Amino acid sequence: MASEAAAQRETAKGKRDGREALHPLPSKGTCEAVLRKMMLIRRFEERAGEMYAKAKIGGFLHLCIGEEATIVGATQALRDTDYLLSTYREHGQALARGTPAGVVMAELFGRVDGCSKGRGGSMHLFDMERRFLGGYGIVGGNLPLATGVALACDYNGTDDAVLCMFGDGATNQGTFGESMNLAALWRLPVVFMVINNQFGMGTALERHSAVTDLSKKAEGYGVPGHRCDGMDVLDVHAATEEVLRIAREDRRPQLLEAITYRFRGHSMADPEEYRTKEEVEEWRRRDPIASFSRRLVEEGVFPQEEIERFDREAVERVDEAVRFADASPFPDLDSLYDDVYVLGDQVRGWWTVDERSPEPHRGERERESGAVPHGLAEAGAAYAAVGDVQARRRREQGRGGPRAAAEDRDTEREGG
Amino acid sequence: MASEAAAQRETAKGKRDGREALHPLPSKGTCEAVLRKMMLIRRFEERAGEMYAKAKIGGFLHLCIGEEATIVGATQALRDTDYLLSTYREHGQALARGTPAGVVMAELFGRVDGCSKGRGGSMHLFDMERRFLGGYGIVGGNLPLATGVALACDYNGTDDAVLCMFGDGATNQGTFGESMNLAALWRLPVVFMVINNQFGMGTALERHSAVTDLSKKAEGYGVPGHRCDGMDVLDVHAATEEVLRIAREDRRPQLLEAITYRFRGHSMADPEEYRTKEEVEEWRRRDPIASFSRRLVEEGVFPQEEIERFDREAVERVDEAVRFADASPFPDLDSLYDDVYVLGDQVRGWWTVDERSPEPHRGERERESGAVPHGLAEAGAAYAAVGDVQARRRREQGRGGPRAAAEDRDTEREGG
Amino acid sequence: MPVMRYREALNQALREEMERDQRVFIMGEDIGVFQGAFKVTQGLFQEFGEKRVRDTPISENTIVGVGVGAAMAGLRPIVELMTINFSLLAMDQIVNHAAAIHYMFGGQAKVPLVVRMPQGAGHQLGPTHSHSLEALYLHIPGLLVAAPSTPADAKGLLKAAIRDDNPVIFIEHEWLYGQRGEVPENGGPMRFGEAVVRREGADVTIVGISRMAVTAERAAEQLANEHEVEAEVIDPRTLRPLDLDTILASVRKTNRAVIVEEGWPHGGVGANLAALIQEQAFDHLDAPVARVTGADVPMPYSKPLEQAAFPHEEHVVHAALSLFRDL
Amino acid sequence: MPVMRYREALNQALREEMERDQRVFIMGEDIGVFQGAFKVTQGLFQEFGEKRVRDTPISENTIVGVGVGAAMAGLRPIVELMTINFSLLAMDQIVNHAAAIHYMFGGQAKVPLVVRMPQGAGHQLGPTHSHSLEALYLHIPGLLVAAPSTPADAKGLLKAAIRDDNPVIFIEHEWLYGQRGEVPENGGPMRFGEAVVRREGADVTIVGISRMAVTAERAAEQLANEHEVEAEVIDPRTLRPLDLDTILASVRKTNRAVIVEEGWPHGGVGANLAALIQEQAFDHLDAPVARVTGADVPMPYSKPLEQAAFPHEEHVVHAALSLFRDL
Ligand SMILES: Cc1ncc(C[n+]2csc(CCOP(=O)(O)OP(=O)(O)O)c2C)c(N)n1
Ligand SMILES: Cc1ncc(C[n+]2csc(CCOP(=O)(O)OP(=O)(O)O)c2C)c(N)n1
Ligand SMILES: [Mg+2]
Ligand SMILES: [Mg+2]
Repeated sequence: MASEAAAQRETAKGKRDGREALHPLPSKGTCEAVLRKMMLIRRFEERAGEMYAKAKIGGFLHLCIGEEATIVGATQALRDTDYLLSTYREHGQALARGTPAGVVMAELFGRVDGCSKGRGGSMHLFDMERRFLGGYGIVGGNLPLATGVALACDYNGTDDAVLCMFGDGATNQGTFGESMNLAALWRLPVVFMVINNQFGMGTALERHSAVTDLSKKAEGYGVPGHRCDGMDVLDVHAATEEVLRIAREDRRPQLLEAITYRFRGHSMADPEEYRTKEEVEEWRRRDPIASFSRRLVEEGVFPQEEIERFDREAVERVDEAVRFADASPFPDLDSLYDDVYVLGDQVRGWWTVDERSPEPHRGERERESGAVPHGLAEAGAAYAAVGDVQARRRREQGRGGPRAAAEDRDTEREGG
Repeated sequence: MASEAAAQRETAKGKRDGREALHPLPSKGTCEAVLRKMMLIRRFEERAGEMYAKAKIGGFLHLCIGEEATIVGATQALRDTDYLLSTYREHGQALARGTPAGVVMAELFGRVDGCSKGRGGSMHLFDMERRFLGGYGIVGGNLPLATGVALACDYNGTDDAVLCMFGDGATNQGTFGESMNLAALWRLPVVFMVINNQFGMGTALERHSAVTDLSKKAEGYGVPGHRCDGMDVLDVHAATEEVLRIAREDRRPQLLEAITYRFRGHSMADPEEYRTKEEVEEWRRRDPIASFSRRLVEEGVFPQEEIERFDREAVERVDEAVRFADASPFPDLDSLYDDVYVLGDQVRGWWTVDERSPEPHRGERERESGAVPHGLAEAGAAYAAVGDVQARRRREQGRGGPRAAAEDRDTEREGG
Repeated sequence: MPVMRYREALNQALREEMERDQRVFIMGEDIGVFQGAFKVTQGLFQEFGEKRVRDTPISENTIVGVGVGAAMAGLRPIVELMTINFSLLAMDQIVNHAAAIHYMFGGQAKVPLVVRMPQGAGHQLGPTHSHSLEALYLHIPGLLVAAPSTPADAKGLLKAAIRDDNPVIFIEHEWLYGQRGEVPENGGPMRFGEAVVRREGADVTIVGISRMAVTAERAAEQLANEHEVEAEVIDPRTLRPLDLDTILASVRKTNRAVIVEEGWPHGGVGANLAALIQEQAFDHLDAPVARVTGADVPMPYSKPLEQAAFPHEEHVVHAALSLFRDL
Repeated sequence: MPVMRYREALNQALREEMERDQRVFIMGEDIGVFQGAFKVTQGLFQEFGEKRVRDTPISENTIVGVGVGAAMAGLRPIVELMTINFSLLAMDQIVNHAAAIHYMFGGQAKVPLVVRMPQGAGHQLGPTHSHSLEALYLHIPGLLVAAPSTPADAKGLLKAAIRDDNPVIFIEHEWLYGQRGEVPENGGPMRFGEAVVRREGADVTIVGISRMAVTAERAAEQLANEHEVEAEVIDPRTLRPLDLDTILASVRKTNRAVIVEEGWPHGGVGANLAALIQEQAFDHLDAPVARVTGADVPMPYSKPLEQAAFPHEEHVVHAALSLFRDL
């Protein structure tokens, strides 16, 4: 496992078109923008982890710490009119694409100002305006969607392209092969980017994929593969720019593998028994933010203090995001049935569909019909407080602060 | 299309391990066995087509005429204890594996002596005794099953292997990639054999698969590919023997592509508008039975008369099969609910599941409860005669014999 | 009014909607060069070309997913699946994606996708090609579900489906493809959620789903001619939304109801309607709501078995009469 | 009797059956080294090794299909899917293959496969991980369907499922995993098709499915304490086969019934049971069969919305009381 990963590290950069391992630095402005984005993501994720431990965030929480260079390097290569689709590990993608941190945090808190109005949560972020088309909880589910979006780009005669990100584990899903073949056959402008962080949940790459050079995995479908060093933001950027160009100009989909590592568990509940501390440490030494920062200092682009200021400002933005999220209310209970359907000629109100389901779920009618059903909805919603109260009590009983709260929840739910 | 196929023909044989294009003939006995099998399949399929036109056979009927060398060459390489799985185009596979022609024909007729008791029909043949594990109507559905059977072989510590056959169109299904990866990862003794007959229904290879060298399609999953000339029974046999050996001994799944062609439509209802008569003619000149026969005569193994005698005997066996099928009754109406479940501790009679469904489908109870439900079942079954009567009437009105009968049905159902 | 087959009516709807809106396109297996497994798309490839009539590889889950993605990005895709059994391969994209996307992203994305597919027994297609699975789809919030039984409804509802902004499961029937009926000349889209009373009667309400609407009408004639029972026959036409009002109004008049469906009994359409009717019209029922369903078996190939495994007029007549006998 | 959590009871059943029969093995995503997403398989990888506790790639349709194939060839596979929503990816192998094979090949092949998976809301897992889809599976002939609600039932029914020769859909519940209960020491397999009366009462019958059996019991206490209504609470435990006799016997006594399920209303378990009850006990009903179901929406993430979207005691109490009020 360690050796597989090490081998990958060594070949990732050298392999691609024999290009130099060390990319020249871009303009100072770009360096700053890129570094700040990575820092924002890092600080955001750290804080999200804390908020989860405080039970402000529920469900599964998948942090991308360690993968910031992959995310920022790749999204930086997109035009504003290009589309991006990702997985459930996508806070970084939304932030990199420009969704305000407060709006992302509000979604994690399940609040009405969240980017999915609190409906989707951490795994289902979305920002139509910025052409970030989600956020999907089904492993492999976003590949066909991205292929379809690319079809729309093509059909409409634009030169927009699509970037579809997914994990190493997702390459085993049937949609991988199906989408590759279809995109290649129809010559669609889509880049499939596999973020190879060495694990699908607790299963190491070589225990889930017969071929571990994932960049080769789609060759049999006519989709050429490329690799980049996912810990080097410039390498990721250069590689993504190149494959996007090919996809866009030659109308040939491309597969790009970024070799990276997630420093944290699969989700917050992961005890990480499937890998050694040493392995994690080894990768942490290649921290993409620290190493890029170091180079910027070494090459005299920014003094160390400036770098530290960027980081402080990232922390402040995250503070602000938490304040924003905290201030945002939970969605109104009466909105439960909103947006199940787009209203129009066929569905004139959701009740045309649901009208006769038994109480207490009468939707629109619930609003009209007044006190009883609304009271029942409130009785249900009141259960939302139960978990929080328990967690708070346990913390107050001094059973060990935030971590213990997360563990309490873990006894019910250790999944991912 | 034509050129793609031609290129394939040329490379198919030469490519494999640089072996000679022309294989030495095996023993006289083997030559006879192989030729007779191919002839039986050919004559059987021709007759099945006629029986379909006479409305003795219903549903979809997919003939394998043209693919006999592929089927016989490959199955000939199996041991008795090996397993075979195929698609809905599998009469030839069952016959090659030794299922009596009468039993196969009875299945096509929907009779109780059919190999699936009339339940499955043409698309769902099965012969447990001969380890022919079906006959599947879902394109791509049999790949995971075959992988599972191979897992059982491995789990039990036997050296049995599995041969899984499917079409070029099936390589686009998600199960293709999923099964390849899993079989390679777990080192299962399975050979995936793609019978590339140049079309998935009416869609030519290069219109459905971005990569048309299908032998390469699984390389990204760690399954090495091979090609053979599906019109040369000896080449198919040699190639299959070799890949089975690798799968069995080295515990590495293999992908084998046989380049062939179906001389008839996708199913009986196919008007074949997607290809030219010339293309079909060109391939027919490479008829696998005619060319093998020719070689046997040329090399003095059998005189022409002997070959003709084999063929006459094949026709006789098919005559006999039709007689057998005709003599077999339709399944008893009261058997409708048999074998929905294996009866045992949990299901003591199917009625424990279905007991309260409304009349007239009371299953076991139907038998007990006497005249009314049975009468209703008969009333339903009586509709079985309607189509036949109409077809017969139309034929009698001189609207053109058997073909017209098929066409009448086509107005209702042209699918495949 | 022109008379045409069900498949021709569908074909017209596709053609007219494609002419009307450039964003509308069709994709599916063998719908182009091959003209469709059941010839519903006949001629469209020639007329609209391969950009708008797209033959796909055999990859049901991805084909539907590509439709979802294209719909999210502003197109109006129609995906044809060859048979409803194959849609089981695409359940993930249909349920976890198409149906959920509008809701789970807080209303930002729309999925104006139509998934068309035929179902039904009667052609000896055996246990992997013959089922009636509408009950699986009517269960799912976020989907609209249509199951028209006449050429006119097929055309009008397909037009409505194509113009609607929600994902629509559009269920056709293999036996109905060849049936003829009148279709209004310049008919526009019809409305989902509007049942039709095919025949009026005061004695018993018979609700028929998909092909079984035809069987129900035939049974009603038999009931009238041979048993002096006047049945009211209702075809709900769409199952989501469902026009329960029309059904309830009829039951309040007749006090008896029979639901006829080709699908399996447990958790079928009939179960859903029986539950709703007894909930809403309990005091009007003189007998339990009866259901006539397909047999609880994978559809057998053999012709007599197959015919015995789905409902015919006789079964409906028997069920209707039993509602009188027992009281 | 030892007290243990539901997940521990499942774990014991797996261990004991694996010890008993060498042909039994487990496969699924992260069930081995990771010990299972919900820790049901904890320790089994260490105990039985990687031959019998097999981590798989993420390929739901193929994993289930491999299980079907292995079962046909004589093994007794248990496939764990991480969440019932993911089983939609495997619908083809479950319905078109596992359920049909014994029948369509004339009884020659058996498919002794167990597909285990959890369902249910309450942990804010949002609209792709939280649904209750038992209604989709109870519809399918050829499958057995279990949905145990206590540790003892979980153990006994899982053992029965593993020993049975039919494909079994074994539905667990994420919230139940952490619940404790008594489990008989050397308990053998239980029987499918045997409902249990969790609480006796003469006034109204409440049937609760999966987790909702617990909610139903709590509601019954509330009904007794606060409203002087004595509810009889029934947990059917398996949905295919279904022990309708026990339910009917109760309804004939109480003359009122409420079905409680977490899943969607249209075509749900409640609809199926309501249809069956009114068919078989029509003359015994003093009020329509009531259903309490999950909201007809993809499950929202936000905690108050989520809690409002599935039934709690209050909803059941309200529904039960409404059966008295209206008359
Ligand atoms: C269809 C499906 N199967 C299983 C899961 C459970 N699951 C969530 S994440 C995950 C691992 C995915 O690994 P990978 O694709 O490498 O992405 P990563 O989490 O490493 O970013 C699994 C198995 C799921 N969400 N969807
Ligand atoms: C899942 C599924 N999708 C579609 C079909 C309809 N269908 C039957 S055969 C066929 C073409 C298959 O082509 P190929 O795999 O090349 O096999 P061939 O028929 O040429 O032997 C199609 C699309 C099906 N049976 N199953
Ligand atoms: Mg990963
Ligand atoms: Mg083919």
